[in-house]
Amino acid sequence: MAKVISMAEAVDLIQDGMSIMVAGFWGVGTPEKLIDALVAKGTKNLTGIAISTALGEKGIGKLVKNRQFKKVIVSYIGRNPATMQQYEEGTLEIEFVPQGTLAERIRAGGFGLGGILTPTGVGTEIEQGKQRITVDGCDYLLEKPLRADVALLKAAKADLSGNLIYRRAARNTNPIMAAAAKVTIAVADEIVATGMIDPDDVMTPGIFVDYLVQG
Amino acid sequence: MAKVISMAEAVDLIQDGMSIMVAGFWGVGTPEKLIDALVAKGTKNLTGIAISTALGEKGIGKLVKNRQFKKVIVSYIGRNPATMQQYEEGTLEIEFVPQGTLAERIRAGGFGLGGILTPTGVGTEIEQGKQRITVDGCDYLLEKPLRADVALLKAAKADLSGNLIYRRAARNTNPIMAAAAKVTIAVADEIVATGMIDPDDVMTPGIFVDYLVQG
Amino acid sequence: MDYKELIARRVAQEFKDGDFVNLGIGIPTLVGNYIPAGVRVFFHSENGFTHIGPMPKNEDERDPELINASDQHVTILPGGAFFDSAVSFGIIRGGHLDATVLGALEVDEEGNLANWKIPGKKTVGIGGGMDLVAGAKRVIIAMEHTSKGVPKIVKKCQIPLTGVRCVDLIVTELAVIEITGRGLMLKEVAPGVTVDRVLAATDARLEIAPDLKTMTV
Amino acid sequence: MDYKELIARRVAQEFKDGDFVNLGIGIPTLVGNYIPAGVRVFFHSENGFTHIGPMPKNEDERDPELINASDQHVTILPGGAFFDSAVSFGIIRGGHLDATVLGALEVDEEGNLANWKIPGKKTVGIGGGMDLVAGAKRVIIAMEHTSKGVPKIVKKCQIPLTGVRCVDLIVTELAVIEITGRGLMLKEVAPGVTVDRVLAATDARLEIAPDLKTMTV
Repeated sequence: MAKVISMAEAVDLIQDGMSIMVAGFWGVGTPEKLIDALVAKGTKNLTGIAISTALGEKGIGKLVKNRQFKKVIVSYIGRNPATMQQYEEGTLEIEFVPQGTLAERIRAGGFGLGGILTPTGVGTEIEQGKQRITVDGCDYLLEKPLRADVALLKAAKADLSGNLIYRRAARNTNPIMAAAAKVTIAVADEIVATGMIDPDDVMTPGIFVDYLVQG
Repeated sequence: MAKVISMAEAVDLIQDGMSIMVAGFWGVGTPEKLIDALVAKGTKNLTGIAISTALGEKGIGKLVKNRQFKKVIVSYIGRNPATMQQYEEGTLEIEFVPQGTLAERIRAGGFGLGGILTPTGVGTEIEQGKQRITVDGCDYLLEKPLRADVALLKAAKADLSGNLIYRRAARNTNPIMAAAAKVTIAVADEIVATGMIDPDDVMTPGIFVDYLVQG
Repeated sequence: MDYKELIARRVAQEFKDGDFVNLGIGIPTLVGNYIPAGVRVFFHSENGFTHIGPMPKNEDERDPELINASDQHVTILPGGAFFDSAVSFGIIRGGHLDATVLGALEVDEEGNLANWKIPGKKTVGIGGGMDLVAGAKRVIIAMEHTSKGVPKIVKKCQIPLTGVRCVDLIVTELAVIEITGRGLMLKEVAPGVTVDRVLAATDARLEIAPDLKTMTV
Repeated sequence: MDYKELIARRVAQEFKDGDFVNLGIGIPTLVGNYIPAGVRVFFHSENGFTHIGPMPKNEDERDPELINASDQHVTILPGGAFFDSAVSFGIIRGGHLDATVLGALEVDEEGNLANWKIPGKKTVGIGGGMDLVAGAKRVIIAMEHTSKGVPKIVKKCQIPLTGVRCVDLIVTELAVIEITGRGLMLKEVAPGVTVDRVLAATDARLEIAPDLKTMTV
């Protein structure tokens, strides 16, 4: 059951010190207008969970550039120099997670798993501080679930029950983040009446979505 | 890349002693005609992985009734009395798995995870023989991945690249089993040319599908 | 009103507008018939969708690929969505259901639940029950208070458990009992039922709520 | 032919008809340009699809929501499918890719690979590399044989690893080297390159294949 709210109301749901998941890959699949509104509001000390810190002028990168994060949990920062700069200044903490592990940790958070065992990173620096578990002769790292206070999604289409449809490569982390936050906000290009999306076509069931914003 | 084959060729891919995953929930989402052909051929000593043993006259239940399994890994057998009868005779081994754990174990098998940690079954008989792992103060069972030699799927529509679309409640275990077998065979109501399914509408990507059967 | 309807009507009052709920078989299934007017409750089906709708009126309206988890032909209401088994149980395990309503063989003072193995009989399986009690925000037990006079609410479950410390509320034809951190609390008695009768039918310590009420359905 | 094209052309011979392949950035990306006629290879994009197609010819044909994992506007070929990040890496980790082609900073005799942290520099991250080397059926390294004369094929990697015992084949402008259970085996030398030159540019034990060939591209 989703409630339609304004961009301003959506931004007010995100408070200083909260953790936010931001969907998207190089900004594709990121609710760009909601990020802009969050930049304008200047909410601080956020923890961000995303594939990467994107670009300085796109996606979650704008929040990094505006120094709104105290920590980011990402797989890559290579195209947003502000990330490295703030890290070297000591004002930003970075947790690097292999991209596939990041996806599984988010999914585990949303789906009530206590963790997953992955072969990714066994024998590398990524193993530090993690439990290695052997199952049937193979070694795996125990990777813990990730959850957030708020998830920020971008859909092509939503119905008033919160069902979402994505387009092309904009799907990426949207469906897994939808389930992994206390509050899930989706910005949709188009919001239609309940019943206007065939239940077979839904990519994120409305049960995961709390708020819709037209944008 | 999927290859279109006949029902007879499909059945020949399943040999005595193999493990098979059979999609479906009470037969809905099960490739019924492929099951019929497998019953007719009488392939023996199979290990079956499915939600339940369904009904005696429907879905995987027909294979149980025809005594083609030496073992089944399922969450429920309550509506197919042949299952219990063969168990009591000592001719059929049953491994009971909670339904959500079964789904995750199949998914883990297909997606290269060494296992998942679930709260389901902690402190119950299901815990026997399993490792209990505490993560951040909560207890979970380590559940291992499941894989099979062959997965038998039922799609409403397939394209010649193996992309699949399911209808209504027939989706169930089809998408997760698609990835978890050495050989994946999908029986489709309709097979269309490559390019006739929009890539946004695909429910099981063709990369997971080896063979298509018109049925 | 028969006792099953009483139980179902009382359970149906437990939901808030917009709740997502999974109903088990037996008495729990009846709960769907008595949702109060003005409260929208959406039902989840383990086999892969939300917004279970009514059964089709006749054979012609049946969709062969649209059944619920009990193999009954149903419909889907506008706003529903289909998904695969891993997502369906991700919804369950991940705490996305506001409540599940299940039957029980035994419930004990710690909120332990036994409902999958009947003593002396071979089990027919687990289905989705263990996942539901591990994951739903609230676990509500809807059952007869006793099994032919033998109490089902006990000090300690004697038969194999479905879940540990998982039950939040028990609704029977005699009483509404809450499981608190300290044990069982009798919150309501059915119309015409005395506290003594509830106590006599219960083989566990029951604290009586200071604001004990009579069930209204 | 420049050395990058040589490497890319040689790697492109490694695929069978119908293979699904993920290409890393740099020289690996070029491999897609040289797939032999008659061999259909489908490319996987970490950000969530298979069947990466050519870049659009002009701005008008760009779909703002269709980029590859390197943020380049691309197209999707008929037969492709979009999926979410968990499925995308399920494909990678689950062994559904026939091969991945990646660059390297160091590869050693055990097939260990280092390519995510440059010594003395802060890392910019891992991306999907660790998953690719853990999951793809074959890991093919496409790189210059040395870094300005300093061997990249070494006895034991000295910089942080991306994966342990994961590399199957190394293709450079000088040689094709297979990682076997017993170490590195020189299978081919580039046209005009002597075995001695390969050995001089390599800081690891190289067994010479009995059927040593000259690379043909």
